[in-house]
Order: sequence, then structure tokens, then C-alpha cells
Amino acid sequence: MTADAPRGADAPPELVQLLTPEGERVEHPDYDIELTAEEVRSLYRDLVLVRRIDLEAVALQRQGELGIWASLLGQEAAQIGSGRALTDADMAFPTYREHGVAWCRDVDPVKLLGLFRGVSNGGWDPVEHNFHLYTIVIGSQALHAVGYAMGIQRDGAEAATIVYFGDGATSQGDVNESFIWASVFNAPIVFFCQNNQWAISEPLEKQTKIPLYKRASGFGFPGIRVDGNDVFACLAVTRRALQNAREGQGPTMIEAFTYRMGAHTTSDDPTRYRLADELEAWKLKDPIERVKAYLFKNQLADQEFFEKIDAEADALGKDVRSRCLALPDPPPRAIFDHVYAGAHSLLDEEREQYLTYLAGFER
Amino acid sequence: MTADAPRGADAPPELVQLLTPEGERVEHPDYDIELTAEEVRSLYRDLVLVRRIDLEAVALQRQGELGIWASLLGQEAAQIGSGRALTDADMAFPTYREHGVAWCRDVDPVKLLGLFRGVSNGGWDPVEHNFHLYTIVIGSQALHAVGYAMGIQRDGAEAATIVYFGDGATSQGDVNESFIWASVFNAPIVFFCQNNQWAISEPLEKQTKIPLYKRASGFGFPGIRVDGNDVFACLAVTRRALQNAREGQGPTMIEAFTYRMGAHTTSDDPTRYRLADELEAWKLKDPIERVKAYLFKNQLADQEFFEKIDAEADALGKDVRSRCLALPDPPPRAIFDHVYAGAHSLLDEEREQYLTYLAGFER
Amino acid sequence: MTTLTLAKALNEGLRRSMEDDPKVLVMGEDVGKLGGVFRVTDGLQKDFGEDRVIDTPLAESGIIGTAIGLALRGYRPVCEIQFDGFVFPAADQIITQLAKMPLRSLGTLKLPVVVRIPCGGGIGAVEHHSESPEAYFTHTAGLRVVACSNPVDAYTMIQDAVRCDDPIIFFEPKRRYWDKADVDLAAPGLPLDRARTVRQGSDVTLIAYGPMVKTCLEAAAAAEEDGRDIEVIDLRSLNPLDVDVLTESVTRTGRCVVAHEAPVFTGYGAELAARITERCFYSLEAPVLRVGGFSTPYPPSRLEDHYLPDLDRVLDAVDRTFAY
Amino acid sequence: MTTLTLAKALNEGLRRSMEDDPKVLVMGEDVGKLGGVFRVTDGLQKDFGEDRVIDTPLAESGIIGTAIGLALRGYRPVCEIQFDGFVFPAADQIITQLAKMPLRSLGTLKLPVVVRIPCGGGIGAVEHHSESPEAYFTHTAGLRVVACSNPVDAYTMIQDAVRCDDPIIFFEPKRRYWDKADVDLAAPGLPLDRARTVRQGSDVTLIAYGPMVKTCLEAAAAAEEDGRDIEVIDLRSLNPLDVDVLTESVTRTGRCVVAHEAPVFTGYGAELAARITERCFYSLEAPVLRVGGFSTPYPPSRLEDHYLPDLDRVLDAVDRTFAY
Ligand SMILES: Cc1ncc(C[n+]2csc(CCOP(=O)(O)OP(=O)(O)O)c2C)c(N)n1
Ligand SMILES: Cc1ncc(C[n+]2csc(CCOP(=O)(O)OP(=O)(O)O)c2C)c(N)n1
Ligand SMILES: [Mg+2]
Ligand SMILES: [Mg+2]
Repeated sequence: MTADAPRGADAPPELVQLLTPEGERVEHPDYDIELTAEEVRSLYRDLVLVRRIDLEAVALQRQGELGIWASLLGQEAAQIGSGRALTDADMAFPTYREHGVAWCRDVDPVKLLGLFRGVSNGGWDPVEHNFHLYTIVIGSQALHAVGYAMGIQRDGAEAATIVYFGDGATSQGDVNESFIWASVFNAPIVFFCQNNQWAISEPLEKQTKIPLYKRASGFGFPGIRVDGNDVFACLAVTRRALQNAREGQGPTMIEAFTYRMGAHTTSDDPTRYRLADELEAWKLKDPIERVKAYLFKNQLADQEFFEKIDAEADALGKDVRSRCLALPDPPPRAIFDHVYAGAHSLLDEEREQYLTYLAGFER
Repeated sequence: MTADAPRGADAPPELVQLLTPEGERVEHPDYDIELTAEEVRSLYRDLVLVRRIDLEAVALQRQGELGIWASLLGQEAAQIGSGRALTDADMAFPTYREHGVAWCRDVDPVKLLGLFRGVSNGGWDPVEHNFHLYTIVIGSQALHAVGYAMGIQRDGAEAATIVYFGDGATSQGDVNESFIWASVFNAPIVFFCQNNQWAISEPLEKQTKIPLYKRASGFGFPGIRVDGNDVFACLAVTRRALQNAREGQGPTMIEAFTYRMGAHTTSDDPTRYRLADELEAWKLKDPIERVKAYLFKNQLADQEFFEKIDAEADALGKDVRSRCLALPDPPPRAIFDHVYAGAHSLLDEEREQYLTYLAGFER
Repeated sequence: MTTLTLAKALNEGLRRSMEDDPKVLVMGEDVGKLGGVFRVTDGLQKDFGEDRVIDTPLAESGIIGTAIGLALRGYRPVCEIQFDGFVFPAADQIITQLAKMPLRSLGTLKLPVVVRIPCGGGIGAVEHHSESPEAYFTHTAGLRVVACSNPVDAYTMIQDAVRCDDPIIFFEPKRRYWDKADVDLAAPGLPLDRARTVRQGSDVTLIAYGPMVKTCLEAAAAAEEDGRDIEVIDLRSLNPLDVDVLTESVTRTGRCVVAHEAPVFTGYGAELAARITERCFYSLEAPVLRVGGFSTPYPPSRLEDHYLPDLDRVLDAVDRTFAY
Repeated sequence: MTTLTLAKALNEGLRRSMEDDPKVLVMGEDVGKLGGVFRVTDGLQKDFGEDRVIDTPLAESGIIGTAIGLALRGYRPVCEIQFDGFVFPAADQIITQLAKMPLRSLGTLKLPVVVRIPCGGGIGAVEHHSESPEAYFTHTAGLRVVACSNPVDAYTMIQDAVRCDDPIIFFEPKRRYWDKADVDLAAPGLPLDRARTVRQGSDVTLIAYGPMVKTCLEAAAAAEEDGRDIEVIDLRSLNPLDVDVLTESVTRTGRCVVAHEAPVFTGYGAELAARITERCFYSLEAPVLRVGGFSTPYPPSRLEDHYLPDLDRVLDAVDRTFAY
């Protein structure tokens, strides 16, 4: 029972892996998957594009256009692999770093940027995308996801729910309560924990003494650790878990073993608390490079393809940037709108008073 | 992964048991214990006396002398076994039903009754007895206990902490957070869960799908299920867990498999939600009868001994009753005292105003 | 007309809501077979099944958190918090999630969740079973907060609350659960956000809600014997506040006393006093006075009669407004 | 005299507390190596070790709950809640345990726990990072609640808070962390429960605390140009309230405005307004007016300048008191 969290280069033995960092396809007895060349190219494209969006967002923050940004750098495979495992009918509950999953759910990236720019606290329609709003209070969305899954059960629907949270979040009471609820009600849910080894400045050892995926066993459902930098494995494992959930086999916890390559957010300075060589070791396990190597080696894509994707990424980056800059500030009255669905005398009065007050300046 | 909570007569296989319901001593490979005749007689006495206190309290409540009472009937062995495993230096954190543990910590039973009578919200000095106050908000004391254990660590003291909670409490976020803290800080603590099969009207299946003691494995420390109606086993298992804690081996969770023979509290009506034959099955496993049988069979006690204990119990019951009836109501100013350790202008003013107001009636 | 206790009126109201809308769920600790510790959900599980009347694990954050998820899926959960003092483990889910999610979604999401809380003291209970936490929630924008005081209102208010698309904290006056009244099961109620003048008077306005309404009516009756004509207003809705009814009354009477069980300091009465003073400054003959709990935790039950504002303390405050 | 930012003054105060008393601990998320997201605990772990400066698991209930246990064992934990909006998972431990345990023990137990909360808006942050939850705690009997507004007070108040035997909620004005002042490290501070008149004036009393003190001083300076003489009081302690200082001032000026960032409705300002009106009824030329946040969740940052009371809104309220 000692800490078992090799944040360095060595993959722990129990890890499900289908694609090595060198781009070699490996077999796994339980989780194999068939992917066409087209599918792999498509995953590659996703990975590259979301990384590009992320880079652009970091740059925009540096230039003062966003208040803050939480980068997904390094976690692309975990998010694209799991995100692409979802069907349209499935519902996803993110934390605040799931830009890759948002991409899979067709949420306009500019809407994500809007939140960090401060034009709204949400921005997209969760029902339209079956992708809930970002949740900033760590862990609280896990219970929403279980409740939603209980709703799916009651509807008799052919769907599952997935909820995303980090290694740090596993310490919150709410996340543990969500395990209990899910188990007791046999809810169709997948707990997808991106263990990126850090919760701001705190290493995994501050949250657990044993591998996180083992937490599930204490609540009576299966836990699996997957190579979070391996998009094939993340896709395979999540797909299976979702299918189990849809079939009434209850919850699964997936620990995607990955690494936060960047700062916690643009406000953070990781040099204060972690060593550069840890980062270097993880660079060798980059989620994109290994897919590229695989495509190359197996001649499933040529230079032209990669250039095309890069060009698409650049265009996307530019588009996101220009639309972000064009985001209008909301009007003052937006402070008051939608707080309540119905009329609310107090709020209505405050709105009117404030707008009158503001109008006074224009005179 | 189905519910594994035989609330009926059959003991689950993984249960640590040293004394059968028939009073036969059985061996256990890991948890054996040597008890002198004197020690067994002393345990028997404890069991009988706390049951008597409890009966008296129920009667007092029925007669309107207590607002409510939470009976320990059926849980005497779990409480006396674990309570007698404590050394003076150890600290215990109870919920609200631990009258047997309180007895082991030399807390005057009348002080417990005082709480349920409504003369105070606490009543004893937790430092004097190394027995914390009763905690009514389910599960919240588990974190206090872990914090206290972290203090023991920092003091370098030779002591451990034990915290009591029920099966229902295992669903609270706080209890699960306390598991995390205990594991991460390797705190000298024993989690003693009295699984009495019910949380008011809710059977165990509403809290867990798997045996509760397995919860610990998800957090990286050992969990053990003990026959909670077997005072020898409870003593042996708790003693070992406490010793492990004192020696720096970290936390243990003990699930004492027992049964709430009475109502949840005197306000409750269990006939609304549970069947009588469940109760009948558990009566055969009575924690006191088996010790009596053991003492008898092995000629470690004679009729005279049992009569003496019964007489002592009667006397104790009478004494508790009369002292309970004599408990004075606190004076009105007690509302204000001890809210703050230091002076507090607002409270001081309210106290003075109210006492002046009251004095007005006497004129 | 049917004679119902307040608890039974809530039960009937819930039953009707469940009959009317299959999306309505009831959830909480012991709400199923037991029917709740106060029997407010008695018989509902038997008639609507375990999928609609859900006995939950013992965790309040879990109750509210999963209710939010169910609401996101289109359900209308009515959650029971077993006692006032046990709402705090759910504080985060209520304050940071339930209250704020509609705005966060720019109105795309509605969260029709009702959180029922038996509240207040006077039943001789142990710690945490007698509290009045309303001010924590009235100060939380995004929530509606209501409190019923009698069986007639209880019956319609719970149905209106279930029908409302906003999250609502619904306070039930514990010590009045067994009060009886004739309830017309077909009569519509006053809109949920409206106060009711429960007694007309001209000398002073007495404002209360929940369990204190009865106390205030008794105080008014007693004062009548002394020739003092007290108007009593039952707020019913604490957020939003039906301030016009209060303004009209205090403008007329010139004096006002507010009473609640919660501690006075930063309590809900402070808002009433401040707001009424803003509105009625020139009409007030005396400051708005507050009667309530002390700045202490709720005391052990043998002292609760001192803590709870009674007829005498209410009338003492009334007298004091006349000393100005 | 040393020039210190408010954050650094807190850091120095904490350092001194830890030097003076080996039982003082610091705990929270990222308080160790990182020194806290605002660097208030910078360097403390390096100098006092991991046993005294504890990076905790990510769970606020756990932080306060274990701090209570440590206090029961004789320690004096200073807990950091990373941002105001994240105090709610700890609400139960603070409200039902920390606040009530001393009384529950009839004074046998003391709980010298300090809960530090960076509070307020104005830093362009995302949701939950700009809130002002003080009213939830001032309404919770058993707690003391204080708010510092400047480096000089920050330095002594944190030390006094650590020395105090009661649990204290200690609010730190986030957007003022980088404000600088000359601090005399040897000078004793005003007692923790006392308000300070930070500017003398005769026309109207302006009451604030925490981040709004600076705004109010700026408002007073601006008003001076218009010939209006505003007195500004920095409350420092919210519970208990130093009501005598307020009464004296308002009796003199006859007008009063209170300002805070939290929503006005059932906010702390309601208590100030109600209490001051009770005390100064005959002296008031106008009702006590409140300026604060709206009855909405804290808005996205591009709108926060509208939400936060600024100099203009404060002076508008001042003007309105003169319209009576
Ligand atoms: C309840 C709560 N407490 C504290 C925070 C501040 N905070 C934001 S992110 C974070 C660390 C989260 O770590 P983890 O769960 O591992 O997710 P990651 O950021 O690594 O993706 C903390 C402490 C918060 N958002 N919510
Ligand atoms: C936070 C909280 N929620 C609800 C309650 C009401 N309540 C009191 S006891 C109880 C059931 C407790 O069950 P369990 O933990 O199994 O302990 P037992 O009573 O069986 O000893 C409940 C729901 C409470 N005291 N605290
Ligand atoms: Mg992380
Ligand atoms: Mg139980």
C-alpha cells in the first residue's frame, strides 16, 4: 500500500494500452478494437485540431483576450478517445478542461473561449449537444451525471452518461457519493477520471495512496486504468464501458493515466512545484506523435495528409481567434436575465432601477 | 456484485467470529485472543449493565422524561468489545448510539440521558474521558477523528483514535473524505462501522451493493468484517487494529455485523418497514446470551454470579432513573453561556436584555 | 371540504402533483415505505412505485445533486431534507449548482427542483432538529424560498411549487404539522409569490411566516383584549418578497414588528426591517423591531421556550414600538 | 516600517504566529510548495515543514473537518479556502460543527480554528471566484467573522485571529492583495472586534468592510470636491459588530449608506440598516441606504464592473439620502 503513481516514464503494468508511444499497435486480451484507416485518420485530425484550438486559446489569454485558460495539452487522446466513443444519445458531463470532448460533441470552440473570456458562465446549449456546461466546483457534476443516468433508466432509453473529472476531484465527498448512488441504483454511467498526475500544485500522492482506478472496487463496480495518451485504448475501453452501462450492467470507472503537459491554467506557474525532467519523460509519450507514427509506419497517411491537417488546424486557429475577438460583451441587462425562469418581482425591480440608473449617465 | 447483506440468520462467510451464538469458543487463524475468566465475567457485566441502562432510558422516554432515546439494544457486544479494546490514551468519537462505548470510557450514563432529555447538547467533558461528544449530523465526526489522529501523529504519542458510525453513514461524503485523509496521511485511526442493517427505515441495500468492509479496499487500507454480536471477536479485532494504528501502520476499517433490535429511536415505528421474523432470527444471536452460555458451559460463573450482576443492574437502573429525574433544567442564561470563549458584545447585550426582560415578569 | 392536518395536506398536494405529471418524483431519506419521519410522503411509494418515490442513500449532497441531474433529464424531483439542521451537507449543491445553473445556461436549462425542509423548533427535539435556516437561502440568488403556515396553503403551495420551473426551497413548519383545517381540494390558492394579510388591523403591522404566523395571530388576539388592533401578515414567499403588501400596511399603521424563530442577527427580519424602512420612512412612528432567536445555536429543548419567540415577546416588541 | 502588500502582510503575520506558537498549523489546497494561489502562505512550508504546513486532499469539508479534529487535540489550524465560491462544500462542517461545538461542550472545548477566505470580485475571474459569502457566516452563531481591508490591519488581524480561542472566518479582499502600505511590524493593532473610523466627516456615514473600504474612501475623496463631508467606517469585525462606533457616527451625521459586494437582499447590509435604525431612529434624516450586488449570481467578468458597487453607485446612494 504505497503510492503507486509513476509520474515518470514507466507505464504501470495494469495499464490498458493498444498503441505504444512509438506507434506500435499492441494486442490486449480484453479490449481490442478494429479501426479503419479512415477512422484513425479522423482521430488524428481530432487530436491535432483540438490541440490547435488549445494553443490558440493560450495565446489569446497571453494577449489579454481571455481572463484565464485551462489547457488540455497532453490530454487530447483521453478526451478524443472517450469523446468519440459516445453516441449522440449519450450525455456527457465535463469539468472545465474537456475542450476535446466538447469538440466531439460539436460545441463551437468559440463558446468555450467565451466562458474564459468572461462573456458568459456557460454559453452552449447542453441539450442540443448532449454536453453539459462546464462545472468549476470540483466534483459537483458527478452527482448531476448520476441523476441524469437515473433519468435515462426511468425513460427506458438506450443511452449512457459519462462524467469527466480529475485526479484531485476524487477526494471530494460529492464524487464518492456519486459512486454510491451509481452503484446502489445501477445507473448507466461511466466515471472518466483523467489522472493527469496533478491537482494544481499537488501531486497524486496527496489524493490517494493506491492507484485511482482501484477506488471503484470499494463501491462494487469495475475500475480500469487505461493509457490516457493512447487514443485507441481510450476509445476501446470507454466504448465498452458505455455499452455495458446501456445494457444495464451498471457503472464503470475509467482512470485515464495521462499528464498535464502545461500549467494548471494560464495563471499557474508549475516551475514552482515540479521538475522539468518529469515533463520531458512525458513528452516521449505524446498522444499525437504516436498516432502520426502509426499512420506513417503503416502507410495509412502520407505527408500530404499531415500537411492538409496542419493547414486545417491553422485555418481553424485563425477562425477561432477572429471570432473570439469579435465576441461582443453582453449588455448589462444580461446580469438579470435568466436568473429565474418566471417573473421575479425583486429582480425585476433591481433590473429596472439599474437600467434607469445607467441611462442617467447617457443624458 | 449483488447485495450481500444477509440480514437473516446466516452469518456471511468472511465474518470473524470467536464465540458462536451457542456460546462455543471457536478458533480464528488471525484473530485469537486469550481472556481470563475474570475478563470474560467483566465483559458480561458490561454487556448486562449497558443493556439495563438502555432499557431504563427507553422506559424513561415512554414516561415523558426524555424527549427521545436511541436504543443500543442488540449492539452491546460491538460497543463493549471495541470500547474495552481502547487504552486510556486512545480517543473515541461516537455518533449518538454509543452508550456502551461511553460506559467503557467512564461517562456517567445520566449525562447521556441529559442530552436526550434536553438539558444540554453534550454534557460530559470529552477531554476527561477521551470520549468525544455525541454527533448527530451523520458522519461529520469521522473527519474530526482523522484530524485528531493527525494530531496524535504530530505529538508523536503512543495512541490511536477510533470513530463510530453506522451503515447509513457510509454514504455521506464526509465519511468517504475521512477515508481519503486517513489513507493519505497514514493516520492512526480505526473506523468502526456498526452495520446494524438499517438506517432508520432503509435497509443496507440502499447504501451499498457490496459488503461494507470492502469499502476500505477502494481507499487503500484493510477492511475487516467481524461478528458484531460477538464481544470476544469485537475486542480482538479492534485491539489489533488499534495496535496497528499506534505502530504507524495506518487506518483499518472494521465492519461490525450486527442488528438494531429495537426501533431507530423511540420516535420510530419499525413495524412499518421490517418483518418480525427478521428480528426473531437475530434474537438467536443475542450478544449477551452467548457469553452467558459460554460462562455457564465452561463453569466460569455460577448462578450466584448472574444474580449478583442482575441485582447490580437493577440498582444501576434505579440510580440512573432517580438521578435522571433529579436533573435540573438549566437556567435561561445557559442559552448564552459558552457560545464563545471570549467576550462577545452582541451576545452579551442579548443576554442582558433577555434576563432583564425575564426579570420583568417576576416583579 | 376535507379536514386535514398540515402534514396530510402536503401529502394530498404531492399526490395530486404526481397524478397530474408523471415526471414528478419524490426522493429523500425514508420517504418510501416509512412515508417520511413526519409521514408527509405516506403511501406515495405504494401507489406510485419505487421509481417515482425514491429512498436514497443517506447523503444530502447526493440527494440534491442527483435531483439536479434528474431535472436536467426532464424530471421534477421533490426532495425531502429530513430535518432543517441536515440541509448543510447539501449547501454546496443548492448554492453553487441548483441556484446558478439556469443563469449559467442562459436560460436553456430549467431546474424545477423542490427542496422540502421541515423547519423550526418547539417539538422537544435534540440538536439540529429545530433550526430555521431560511436566511441562508433567501440570500442565495436563483432560488425561490417559500414557507407555508397552515393546511390550506400547504395544499396549494406544494402543488404550485412543483409546477414552478425555478428551484424552490419549501419550508414546512414542523410544530404545525398536526394543526388541522378544512381544505377545499378544488379551490385554487393565492399565487405562490404573494403575501396574505391574515388579520386586518390599524395600530401596528406584525409580519411572520411559517410557524410564527400562528403565534402572531394569538398575540394579536390577546392584544385585542387590551384594545390594540394588530394587523398580521403571513409572507408565504420570502424570495421574492411581496413588498407592496407590506408597504401598504405599514404606511397605514406606522408601526411594524417582524418575528421569526431564526437568530435575529443577519436574519431574514433584517431584510424586512431595512426594506420597509426604505419604503415607509416618512410613515414610521418607530423603527421596525425584530423578535427572533438569539445569536446562539438553538438551545437544548428544555430551554427552547425561552429561545422561541412567544406571544409575550412578540407583544413586548409591539409595546416597544409604541414607546417611540 | 516595511512596505508590504496585503498578501505579504498576511504572510508575515502567519509567519510570526507560527514562530510564536508551535501549535499553529496552516492547511489547505496548494498552500505548501506553491504557497497558495495568492502566495499568502509562500515560503511557510519550506521553513516550518510539511507537518505544520499541510497540502491537503482536494475537499473543503475534509479541510475544516480535520482542522476541527486537530484543534480538539490542541492545535491551532489556519485553513485556507482557495476561493470564496468553494467554501460551500465545507458549509456543514463550519455551520453544524465548528460553530456549535464549544457550546455543545459547555465550554470544555475550544476551537481556535481560523478559516481564511479570499473574497470578492474585480479580478476578471471565472464563476465562483468572486463571491462575498459573509452573510452566511455572520448569521451563524458561534463564529466570529472579520474582514481586513489593508496591509496594516491584515498583519495584526491575522495574528489576533490565530490567538483567539473562538473559530473565526477571516475574509481577505482578493482584489486588494497587491495594495501596498507601510507596516510597523512591532506595532499592536486595534482589538479584533473593533471598527475603525478611517475618515472623519460630518454629513453622512459610509460603512464598509474588506474590499469596499478603498472604494468608499475614494468616493469620499471625490465627494469632498463637491463639498460633501463623508465619514467612512471600516467595520473590520462583522460578528460581533462594533455597533457603538456606528451609532455615535450616525447620530452625528443623520445619514448612513452601507456598501458591500454581496447581494443586497438579506445581505449583511440589511443587519446594519436594521440595527442602526433601531439605535438612531430619531437622528436619521433618511433611511439607511444599501449599495451592493444584485439579486443574481455573480455575473461573468465582462459584466462585473456593473455588478460591483463603484464610486458612482456609492455616491448615488449618498445623494439619495440627501433627497429625503
Ligand atoms: C470545490 C473546489 N475547490 C477548489 C477549487 C480550485 N481548483 C480548481 S482546479 C483545482 C485542481 C483540480 O485538480 P484535478 O481534479 O486533478 O483536475 P485537473 O485540473 O488536473 O484537470 C482546484 C483545487 C475548485 N475549483 N473547486
Ligand atoms: C446529515 C444527517 N442526515 C440525516 C439525519 C437523520 N438521521 C438520523 S439517524 C439516521 C439514520 C442513520 O443510520 P446509520 O448510519 O445506519 O446509524 P444507526 O442509526 O443505524 O445507528 C438518519 C437518516 C442526520 N442525523 N444527519
Ligand atoms: Mg489533475
Ligand atoms: Mg444502521
